[in-house]
Amino acid sequence: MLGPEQVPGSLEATAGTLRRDLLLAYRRRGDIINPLVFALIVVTLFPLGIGPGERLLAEIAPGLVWVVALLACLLSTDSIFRDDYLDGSLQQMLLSPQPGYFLVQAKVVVHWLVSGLPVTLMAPLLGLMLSMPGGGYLPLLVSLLFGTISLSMIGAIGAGLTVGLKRGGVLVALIVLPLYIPVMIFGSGAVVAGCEGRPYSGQLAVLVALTVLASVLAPLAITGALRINMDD
Amino acid sequence: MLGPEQVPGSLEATAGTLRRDLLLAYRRRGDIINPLVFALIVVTLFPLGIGPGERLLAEIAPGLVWVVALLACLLSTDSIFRDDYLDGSLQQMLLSPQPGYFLVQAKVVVHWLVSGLPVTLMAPLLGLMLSMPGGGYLPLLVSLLFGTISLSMIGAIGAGLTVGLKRGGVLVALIVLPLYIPVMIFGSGAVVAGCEGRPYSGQLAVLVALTVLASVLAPLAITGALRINMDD
Amino acid sequence: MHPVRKQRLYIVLFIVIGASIAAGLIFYALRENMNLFYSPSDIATGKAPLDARIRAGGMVREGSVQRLGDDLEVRFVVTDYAHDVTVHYVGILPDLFSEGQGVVVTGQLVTPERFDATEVLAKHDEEYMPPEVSDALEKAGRVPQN
Amino acid sequence: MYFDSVAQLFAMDGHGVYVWSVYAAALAIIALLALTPVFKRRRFIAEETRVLTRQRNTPTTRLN
Amino acid sequence: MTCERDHRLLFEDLSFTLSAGRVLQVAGANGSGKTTLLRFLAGISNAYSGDILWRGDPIHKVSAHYRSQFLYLAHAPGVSLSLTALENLRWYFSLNQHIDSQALYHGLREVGLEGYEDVPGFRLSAGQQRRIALARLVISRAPLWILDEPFTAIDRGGVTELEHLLCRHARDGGAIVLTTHHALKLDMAFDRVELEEGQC
Amino acid sequence: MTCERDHRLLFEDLSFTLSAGRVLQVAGANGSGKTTLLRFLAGISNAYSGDILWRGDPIHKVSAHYRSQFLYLAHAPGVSLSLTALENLRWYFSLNQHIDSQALYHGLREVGLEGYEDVPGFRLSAGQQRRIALARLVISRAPLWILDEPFTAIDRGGVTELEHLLCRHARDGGAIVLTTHHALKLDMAFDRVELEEGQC
Amino acid sequence: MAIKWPLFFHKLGSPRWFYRIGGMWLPWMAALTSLLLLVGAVWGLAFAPEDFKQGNSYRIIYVHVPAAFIALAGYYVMALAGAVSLIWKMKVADIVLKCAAPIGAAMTVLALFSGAVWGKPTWGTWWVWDARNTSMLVLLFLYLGIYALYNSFEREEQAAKVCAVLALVGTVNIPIIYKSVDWWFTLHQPATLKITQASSMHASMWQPLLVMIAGFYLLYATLLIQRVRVEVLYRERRTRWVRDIVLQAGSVRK
Ligand code: HEM
Ligand SMILES: Nc1ncnc2c1ncn2[C@@H]1O[C@H](COP(=O)(O)OP(=O)(O)OP(=O)(O)O)[C@@H](O)[C@H]1O
Ligand SMILES: Nc1ncnc2c1ncn2[C@@H]1O[C@H](COP(=O)(O)OP(=O)(O)OP(=O)(O)O)[C@@H](O)[C@H]1O
Ligand SMILES: [Mg+2]
Ligand SMILES: [Mg+2]
Repeated sequence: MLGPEQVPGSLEATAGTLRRDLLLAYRRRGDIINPLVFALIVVTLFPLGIGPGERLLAEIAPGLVWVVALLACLLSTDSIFRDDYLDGSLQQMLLSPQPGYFLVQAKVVVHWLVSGLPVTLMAPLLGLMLSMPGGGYLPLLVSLLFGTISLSMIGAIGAGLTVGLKRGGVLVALIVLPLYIPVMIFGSGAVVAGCEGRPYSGQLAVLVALTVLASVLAPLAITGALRINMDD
Repeated sequence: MLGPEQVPGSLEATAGTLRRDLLLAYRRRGDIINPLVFALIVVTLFPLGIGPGERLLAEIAPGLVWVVALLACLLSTDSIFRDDYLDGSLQQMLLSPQPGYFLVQAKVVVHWLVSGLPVTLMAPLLGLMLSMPGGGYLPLLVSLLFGTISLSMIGAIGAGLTVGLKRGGVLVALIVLPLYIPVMIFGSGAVVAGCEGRPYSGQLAVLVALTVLASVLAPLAITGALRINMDD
Repeated sequence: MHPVRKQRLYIVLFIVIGASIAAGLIFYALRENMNLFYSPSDIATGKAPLDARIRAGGMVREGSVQRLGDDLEVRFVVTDYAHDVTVHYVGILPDLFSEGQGVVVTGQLVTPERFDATEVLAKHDEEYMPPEVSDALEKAGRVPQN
Repeated sequence: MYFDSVAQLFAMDGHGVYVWSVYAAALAIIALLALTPVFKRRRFIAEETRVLTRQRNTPTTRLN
Repeated sequence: MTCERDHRLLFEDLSFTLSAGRVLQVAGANGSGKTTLLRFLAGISNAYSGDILWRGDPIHKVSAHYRSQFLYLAHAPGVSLSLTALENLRWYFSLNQHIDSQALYHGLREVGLEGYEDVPGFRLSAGQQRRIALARLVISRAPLWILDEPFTAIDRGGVTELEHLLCRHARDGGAIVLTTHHALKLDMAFDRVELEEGQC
Repeated sequence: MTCERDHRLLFEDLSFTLSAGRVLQVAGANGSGKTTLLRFLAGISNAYSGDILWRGDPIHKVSAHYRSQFLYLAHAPGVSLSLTALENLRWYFSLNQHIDSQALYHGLREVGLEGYEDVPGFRLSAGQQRRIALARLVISRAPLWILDEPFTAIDRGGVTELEHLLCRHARDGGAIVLTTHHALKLDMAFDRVELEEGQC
Repeated sequence: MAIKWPLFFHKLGSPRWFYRIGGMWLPWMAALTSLLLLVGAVWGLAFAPEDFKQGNSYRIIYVHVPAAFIALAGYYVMALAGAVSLIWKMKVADIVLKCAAPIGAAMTVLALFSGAVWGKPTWGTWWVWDARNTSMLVLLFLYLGIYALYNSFEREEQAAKVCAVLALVGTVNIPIIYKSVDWWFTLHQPATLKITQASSMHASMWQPLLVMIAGFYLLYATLLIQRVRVEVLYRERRTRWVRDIVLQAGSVRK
């Protein structure tokens, strides 16, 4: 019989999972550019679709950048758990004596590092392309930094719920977008306020609060969803 | 030895494939609403992100509806061949003595029926939600009807190129969006013209021409892409 | 401690800490004015920024609507019965727009007294009564809204 | 009745289209909601009847 | 009828000929290249040097004709789990051979799926799913069978039946190439090519 | 050490007990419910009525503890093909057991993957990929092994070695439940539960 | 479970019991519902006076408000059923969760449609992005999400559990969404029917409204029970008692 002292602690297990997922992300480092290029292309589509008027573009810029960032994250979210599900790693993870909570959190954090963070760093460029007013850049960066974290967390719930299904793609979007809405309202609200020179610390505070809440609560839902899906 | 008279003709094979794919689509009929709801939700995101001003929304409406329709099609495109690839059906299809051209075309047509067509039919509602001017609705319907066909055809090229990859999603978007651009320019151009009361038959004619071209040429590219991917 | 209990304790600790941080932040945010919506009193007391896209709302003061020239320019006073602000608007007014009725206007404040609207929406309040009752009330000297 | 005539009831001073279309939609939606389970039940009975008939006529399958 | 194949260099001068009425087992340890070889034979991959000849012609020259002559069963057998057994077969044969409906039912009966004809694939066990693909062997009239681990997930009884089926096909003048880790027991003589690990 | 399991009603009053030092083969035709039973034992699915007891307690009551006591090998074995053999094992044991690095190399050597430690999984053949998962058996000290078709895709030599490994584990006081369609040959007595098709 | 639940709670979990009791209640409920809706509609359409400001268009209120109430309440019914199903693994709760989604979605559509039609004469536009409208639209998306998710699973037990999780997550989100849109833009009128104060609506107008609201609540319960009963038959089709029902209803030939 195996005594409890032979089982690694939660910290060690989380570190192991973090290391593994970072390694996987590194092996697929080409994937990092995918959401970036997607965001770039969608931002280019808009001037083509609605006409190149600078005033109009500047007016919609804060909202547009946020919507695009959100869609870019969304598209990569659907596959957070897919590969691990298919090859059985997820099953092994959930059958291990470790609490799913922290392992899942580690996976989501890695996902954010390779999707949300790069998109955040590129956002000012998107703003520039749409001639966004100068006051909006700081709130854009900060709001996306936190906003993408909660998007990853919420998105992972959707990914967890649909991991057993073959065709997750659009379904995840459907499930998850309504849940994103508050995050987006406060995020883009801050940027709009910044563009117009109004104070935006209130919006940012709410955004950070939502992010913290999502980060501690979402893993519960994700773990539950994954356990349900394991029993197919 | 099997004589050539024992091998079914192309017509029969295409009909068989059409029947199979329609059957599959019917089994997953719930999936039809997915792109619809996705389009609805993304359209909802915009007023939330950029503010609820009716004037602004009406101004960006034609372009926005087109971009959203395009994204909705795009998201569902990635999985045209995915399942068939994974379960080996695609391999069997390409190893059969039939020309891939028509079989692939049948698959794309079915895909359009369950994604592009519903999105087209819902587009006027999207226009209404964004307070689009009345003159734009007819060109919106017609341009999307043809536009989504070419989107499916072009999207299938991307899906074919990436079918061997685990994480197609964003990559397909990446490959395919640049090819979509001409379609979108003429499509949304027609709608903008309609909204402003200008004639739009020129743009529509070009759009239909592009659609016809895509429909006859894309299957060649798709078949080629699939054959390359079979040899992984 | 039993390992399973320890794991649970960690999780609960994590959630409690997270929730308290969130609560603190929300508390802070509630003291900030995040509203895009300003009443005439807010505008009069200088809470609303100038030259930024904002929304304002209140009642259209009776007898304040003036049509300027023959194009679609109108001017009216929006009030919350404590302060007033004058709104300029060029365009077609909604059907239900009338004096004594609620409105929401979008636009920007040019000076603390003058609001240039790009959009005017008629807002309806929660009073419902038959016309006879309303007439009777009016005769008795009570204006049937607010 | 509040209205003087049926014609007035239908016209409602020009608001008739709005009001009546809402009531028609309500009726349609309620009818749809109420009738789908009725049809679904009928289909179920028909399907199961076929299954049971088949099982009756093939003695190898047992009916638990 | 003779089928010839030459295959060189990757497997360092591997060369063999398969004639009608013969069964050829490709054997070798894990990773010795069996699957790879079968993929070459089916024309899926051509990352080899040397020639694979079908009745004297290199297969890539007569590909459309060659494709009508063989049946290839891979690890992923081309069975859609959202369709029923019958629907799967119907589609397969609409591409490959004129077949009447009775033959489909017969095929499914032969592989022990009687009563499961209209059950969607995802409701079947691993072995039953695999049997849907095996039903093609019963029905098809293609002379050459290329089978990669056909016995995977099949139970003891199924294995014996499948072995009978292979013999019958060979006796009827067909040719078979297959890989398996299982000790093949046929009622007739069969050839073996052994791939060694170092070779690959 | 004893492990007990009772399992009822779905398999119509199936009930068995597995004690330390024993091997139990779950046998049965395709679709007889072997995989289903093993999933119940691993606590993945609980769509059964009846009880599965681990040392007297129902497994869902002591799940965290129970999960540290067994090793489950499913059809999809939890090997990521983008990682190397070593990386896969390192992650697995970071969740399950304290192990030193040497043990990992030793395990891979034992399953014939010496020299392949740092090759990404997708470059390996079907059998080699499967062997990565089997290396866990060599290394792990979990007393109970639940193995669903462990011999799949493994070549003749590998099968013999795996059989030795099973015997060794049982002799060391471990317990094993496994399914296989292959004729199991162990140097020791083992139990069999036969599932019949009608039962399920 | 260490806690002893009252007997009826266990019974409620039994599909067979639910089917029987539901069947007994259903005709009475259906009759009462029809009566209330008929009286309410005729009263509201033909007998209630017109509004001093909106004229006759306000009569839409008799559909709009009950539908909006039900749409919101329906989501909580669904989430509650989800919680019960996750915690106590009660079969009937699974089924209620499944059946509540389409009814709730339909009511949401009705509230949206009636609101949009009402908005045309009062606000001058079919649609504005105000807090109530937007959050109602999001509610529709949540319903549709549940519906789509449910239907993409092949196994019902799993579908129900997954949807239960989503419904619970959505419950957290509804107030957040409402609050976040609320500060953002409001055009929709505030509450007319108030619990604490007197209604700001004349008695001759709110009396039919109350009848309609009661009628819609009853309608919801009736439709839900009706659906659940049919679904119970499907779920329990392998059991003896369902086969007996089939034998009685259909004609099984020998
Ligand atoms: C598409 C547009 C609309 C939507 C989505 C909508 C939605 C709603 C919702 C969700 C409620 C219930 C609120 C609650 O339970 O607290 C409600 C109540 C109500 N709505 Fe609307 N509404 C719309 C348009 C309108 C319009 C144009 C009017 C009339 C001017 C109106 C009048 C009312 C009234 C009188 C109530 C009852 C308020 C109460 O007593 O709580 N609605 N609406
Ligand atoms: N995609 C690939 N890229 C590079 N090398 C590969 C690839 N696939 C397989 N190999 C290597 O080619 C060799 C042969 O692989 P193959 O799959 O043909 O083996 P196999 O004989 O079918 O083995 P098994 O019995 O395990 O199925 C192996 O050494 C493997 O490592
Ligand atoms: N998802 C499912 N839904 C419904 N029935 C299923 C499902 N999966 C399997 N079954 C049925 O359950 C029975 C047992 O399946 P299981 O996979 O346990 O069989 P098995 O003994 O492992 O067979 P094999 O040897 O083919 O792997 C089969 O009759 C199968 O048709
Ligand atoms: Mg192989
Ligand atoms: Mg099995």
